[in-house]
Amino acid sequence: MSETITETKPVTMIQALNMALADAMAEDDRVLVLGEDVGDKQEGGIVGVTKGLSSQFGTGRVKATPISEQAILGAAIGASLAGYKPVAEIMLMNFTTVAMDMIVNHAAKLRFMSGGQTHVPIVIRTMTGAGFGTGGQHGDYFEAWFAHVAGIKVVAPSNPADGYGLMRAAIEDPDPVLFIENMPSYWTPGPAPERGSRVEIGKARIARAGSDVTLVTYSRATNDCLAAAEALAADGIQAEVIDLRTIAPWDRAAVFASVEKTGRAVIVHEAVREHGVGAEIAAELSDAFFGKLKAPVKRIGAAFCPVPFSKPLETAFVPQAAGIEATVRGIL
Amino acid sequence: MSETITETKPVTMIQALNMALADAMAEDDRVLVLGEDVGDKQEGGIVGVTKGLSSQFGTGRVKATPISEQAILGAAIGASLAGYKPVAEIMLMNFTTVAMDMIVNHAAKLRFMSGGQTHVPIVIRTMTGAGFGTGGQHGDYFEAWFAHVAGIKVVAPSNPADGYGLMRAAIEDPDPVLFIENMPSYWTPGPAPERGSRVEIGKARIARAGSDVTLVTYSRATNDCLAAAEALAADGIQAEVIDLRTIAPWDRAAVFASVEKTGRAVIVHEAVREHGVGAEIAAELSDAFFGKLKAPVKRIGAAFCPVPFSKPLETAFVPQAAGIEATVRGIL
Amino acid sequence: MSNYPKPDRAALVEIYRRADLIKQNDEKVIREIKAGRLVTPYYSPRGQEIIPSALSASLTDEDYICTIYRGTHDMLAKGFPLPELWGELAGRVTGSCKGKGGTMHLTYPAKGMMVTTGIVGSSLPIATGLAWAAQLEGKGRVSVAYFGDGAANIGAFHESLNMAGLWKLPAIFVCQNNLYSEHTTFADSTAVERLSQRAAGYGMPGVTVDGNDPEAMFGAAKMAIERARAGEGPTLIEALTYRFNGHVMGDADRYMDKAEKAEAIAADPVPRLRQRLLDAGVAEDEIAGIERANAEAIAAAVEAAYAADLPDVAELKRDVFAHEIA
Amino acid sequence: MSNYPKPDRAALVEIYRRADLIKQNDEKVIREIKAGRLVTPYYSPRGQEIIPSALSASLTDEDYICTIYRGTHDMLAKGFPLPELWGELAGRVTGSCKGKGGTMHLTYPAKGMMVTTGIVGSSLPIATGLAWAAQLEGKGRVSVAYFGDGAANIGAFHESLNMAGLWKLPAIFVCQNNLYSEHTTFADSTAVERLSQRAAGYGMPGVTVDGNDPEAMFGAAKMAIERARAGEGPTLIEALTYRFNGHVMGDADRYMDKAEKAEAIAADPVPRLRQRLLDAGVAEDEIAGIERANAEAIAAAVEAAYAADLPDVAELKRDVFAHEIA
Ligand SMILES: Cc1ncc(C[n+]2csc(CCOP(=O)(O)OP(=O)(O)O)c2C)c(N)n1
Ligand SMILES: Cc1ncc(C[n+]2csc(CCOP(=O)(O)OP(=O)(O)O)c2C)c(N)n1
Ligand SMILES: [Mg+2]
Ligand SMILES: [Mg+2]
Repeated sequence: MSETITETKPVTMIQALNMALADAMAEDDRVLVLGEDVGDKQEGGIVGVTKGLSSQFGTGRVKATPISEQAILGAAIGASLAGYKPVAEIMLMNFTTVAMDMIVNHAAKLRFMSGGQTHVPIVIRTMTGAGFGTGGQHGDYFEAWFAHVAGIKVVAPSNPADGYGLMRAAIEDPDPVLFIENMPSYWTPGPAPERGSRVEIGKARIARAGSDVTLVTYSRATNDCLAAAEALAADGIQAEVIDLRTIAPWDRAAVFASVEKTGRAVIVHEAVREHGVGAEIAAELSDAFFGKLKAPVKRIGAAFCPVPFSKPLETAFVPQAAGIEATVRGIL
Repeated sequence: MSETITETKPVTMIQALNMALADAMAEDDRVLVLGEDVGDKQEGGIVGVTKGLSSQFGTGRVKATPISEQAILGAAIGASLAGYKPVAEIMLMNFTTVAMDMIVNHAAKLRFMSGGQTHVPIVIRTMTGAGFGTGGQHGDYFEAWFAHVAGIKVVAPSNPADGYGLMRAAIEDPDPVLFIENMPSYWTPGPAPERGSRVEIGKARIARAGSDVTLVTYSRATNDCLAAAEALAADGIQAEVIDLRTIAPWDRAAVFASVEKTGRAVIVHEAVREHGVGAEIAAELSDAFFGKLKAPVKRIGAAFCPVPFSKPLETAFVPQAAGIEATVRGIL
Repeated sequence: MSNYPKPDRAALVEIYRRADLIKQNDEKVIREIKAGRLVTPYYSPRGQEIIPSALSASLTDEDYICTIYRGTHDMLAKGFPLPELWGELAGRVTGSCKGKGGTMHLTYPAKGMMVTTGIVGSSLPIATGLAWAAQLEGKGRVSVAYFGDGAANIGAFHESLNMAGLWKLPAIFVCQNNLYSEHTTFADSTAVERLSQRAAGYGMPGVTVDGNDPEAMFGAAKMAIERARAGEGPTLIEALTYRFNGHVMGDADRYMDKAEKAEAIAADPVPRLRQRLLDAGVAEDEIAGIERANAEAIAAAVEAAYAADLPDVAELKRDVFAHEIA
Repeated sequence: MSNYPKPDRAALVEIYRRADLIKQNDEKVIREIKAGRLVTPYYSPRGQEIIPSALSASLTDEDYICTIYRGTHDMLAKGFPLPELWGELAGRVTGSCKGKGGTMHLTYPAKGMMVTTGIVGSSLPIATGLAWAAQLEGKGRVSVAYFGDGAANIGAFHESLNMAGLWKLPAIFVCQNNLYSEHTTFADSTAVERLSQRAAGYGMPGVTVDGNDPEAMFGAAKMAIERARAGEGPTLIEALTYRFNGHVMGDADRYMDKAEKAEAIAADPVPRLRQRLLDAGVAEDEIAGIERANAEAIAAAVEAAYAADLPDVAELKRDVFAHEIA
């Protein structure tokens, strides 16, 4: 239950998101939560981000659903058209594939297609990430798909405090927001968020300042970039790590300012590299800084294959700090 | 009916695809066709790509389906696992959104996840493209989504002859192929294909040779690039137009060879520019030709919004020859 | 169905007023397209006028509907203003969606018309969500999803009906079974004889009704709507009807059975209702007056639409997000 | 159900052999995971052994099945070889999928095990496609889709059953209703009391059967399989059962009703069947022999798996496409 968390102690992403949902529901009774298992009184489902919410706010506002992702998002979209602010959970990002119509053809487009008469202020929470041996259908990062669709915002916090602040901002946002949570780092503690704080959507965070190279990243890969930056610092190489936090629309100003300073950029994400978000950023940087870069913009992503099961393969599939470090050294 | 077409006369894309399907079905009785309306004896559905097939090959092999895109693709996947070669139609690309699970989590991945024990040699035909006033849910180009998924190939012919040859190759391909057809140019006649010819998947075509700039494109936008190239040629500017034909895996060798020569590249597609296929190609070119390009790589795509209905908006939404021309002049 | 509520004379006249408006409007759209003055894909609802006209008699502006590309009848029956309708069809700034949505995406939330969709089946999940909102709000609103027979075989139908049945939502699922989905017959796409049979699988009542019969349709709809308002849950209505035209304007419709079609057109429900009114003693003059008013309102809307401005290309950057794109 | 075909003594013994193999295998997996020797998410089928054991008695290696993450019982019942199973669970090159698929994607086409999926509902459309292929081929093969009660509410279920019913495909849709989908009860997710009621909406027979009763399950399955082989079309079987463990290993299962669970475990179908065999005069020795053979086969497979190599990272480039990625 959110009440038992003291804000000064470190919290996990699970706790931070749980607090954010509880605080938002307490403040605004138009906020609703729906999804599979979210009504579970004991645990709030397998991971427990929604733990305690159904007891605190009732099973009317915290609605356990059948395994019906289209209906879950339809319910969220419909309720939002009527003035509610639903937070719908699509348990894993791979399951967005059974409900893409609702996200892409409706949530993202109704404002435009209605000429601004309606809009869909929903949050779609979803988790993903390789590392738990769940194989090819449970760990994909598909954020590039959604960034390619006009009308929906995409955020992906890397730490509990940002998770809290982004969730509060996403719920208040007048547009649909896809909220991507990394599962393997759910239990990693981090500094507690300030209760009531917001992280502005569209604003990146300089996770580490540096002058030699800019690492642009988001979600769990931020940690790997920070680890690589530490290792590089031992050799006097100062990497600036930018945690985008919002993937769409991304904070062009922050990234540009950093690359203006460093002249080098590496984009790192856990999604497959080919046609990932890194491509867009690399293309933009290479164009905007044409003739001014000290090195080509590099991109690091997962291997071009489904998430493999066997541990050594799964480990090799995901970008690691060592690979990031090596790439940076390669362009210095 | 395909028999009535003489091969020397120009044919439309509809006729070329119809011939390809008929020829493939005649040659290999494992080839099946399924989709909404494909059984229609008179017309073969609204557009008529499948016209005559159910009369010629029977309604067993040419199977009209309910409006059930998941089951359509499930049927195709299942039949392919059992040794058939189904060509499934998902009428419009926007309707892939109700069946993404079948495409992304299954068709693309079963070979890998089964360690090569099974594979899914299906073709998924789908059409799209703005220009008919069909509004926000009928004209999107989502090829970048599929290019981002390992295990599925993506092709998009720009002319009837390529349509024929790519379809024949796609049906024979051992991997799943997404086959993208442009609806507004369906009726534009072009040189007839050679019956029985194949266009190799993964190989681009130099649609026009030139030395000053490389235009990389595919599908209908090829025509716009050729028109822009004509206009530029009047001023002595020689644009090389590369029609990728296959979007994934794209023909890196052909594109690199051209840019090596021209030193300048513009990528043009009808998909929304942001996070489109152009981003991947621009990122790759900017990296590979770092310090060697004469100008930044430019990308042209549709406006960042849903496909609008009203004619002036719809026209402005799609990339046009004039805009391509202007972009090229801007980097000379 | 003998226990169904029956429309009184005034209600029947009102149903006719709407049905005639839809019929005349349809004829006008087709004329304008044929004359080249209007350029839009068009999915004629001719033949299906009675269904929403009879159903809307029991709805208020507070109630929600979600409908489909073939939905001008559903819209007009619920009171979509003609100028905003024609402005939209013509892609003008005066359209309800400023010309950005178009024929397949007519929207008018001021009268509860929340979504018109071009994706088969997708009206149902969103209408289910609106019904959920209505239930939470507790003011007795209902939410109607219109869809075709073809849509009854897509996944979204199933998920929506199960959720609505489970949560006892105030939803009415209205399948307009016109026997065709594009070029495919009902029998070629559906494994069950009557779609209403599926309702039992979702714990809700299901009824098949002659959608072209205003009394039957009024009764079935009113029962379902009252049930929903009373918190008793959703209903599935299969309204039997027929599509007088091909799927989309320009469609050769050779796949439609000629005799079946001729028979349906001979039983055109709109003149049939007109005759019923006459038989019931409604004066020819009153009816003619209604028809004249409809014709005038349509003509005025068409002229106003053509006189209005086309949108500026700057609109591409507006309404994508709440804040205009830079 | 009295007209159902009944298993003879040999068939019952064979059902027990499979059920015991599944039960012992499950216990071994759990022991190995707890001991830290095996690292994998694991969805225990304990309690559901009888369903596939009784059903597979009427299948041949030529018949297809598609199952789900919670599918080791379905696999083992159909003859998935233990060394390839354990190789896969342990992520070794000796796994049927070379360690690339894992626990949730066990595949063994050599014995008709075509797809194991982690996406709820997705076993149905693919099994429908396999049934279509079987129909085209005309050799009497059948295709079985296994899925859970939770999956019966997702769109893919609906589309598949309609298509199979419409085309009269040789498919058997087997819902293993264990009363839970993850942490949610059947009643909280389903608007109908018996899932078999939905079959009528797809023009196919539907039957609810005690999946833990080997005779009932054998009979219902055999009827459906024979129907399918004879070209008479698909059947929906709702097999009632219970999940003895939480959804996934490690799950606290506090959401499960304690009394209900205790009762189910007390009625454990595997020892119940053992007792039935004894009562029917099967010698204790024979049974013990079966059990010993199962145990030995499992133990050997586990040891072989651990002794095998882990895959090389070059595997990331293989099996993505037919041709290795450069
Ligand atoms: C998901 C999806 N698949 C296919 C289509 C193409 N399509 C448009 S209308 C239509 C037929 C729909 O038939 P029905 O539901 O009976 O409605 P009707 O047109 O008869 O009113 C089809 C297949 C679509 N719009 N959406
Ligand atoms: C489309 C989809 N949604 C959600 C999930 C997450 N999930 C995995 S198993 C499960 C419960 C499935 O319950 P049921 O179908 O009854 O099968 P059981 O686990 O009881 O065998 C859920 C919700 C998923 N895998 N796929
Ligand atoms: Mg219809
Ligand atoms: Mg279950």
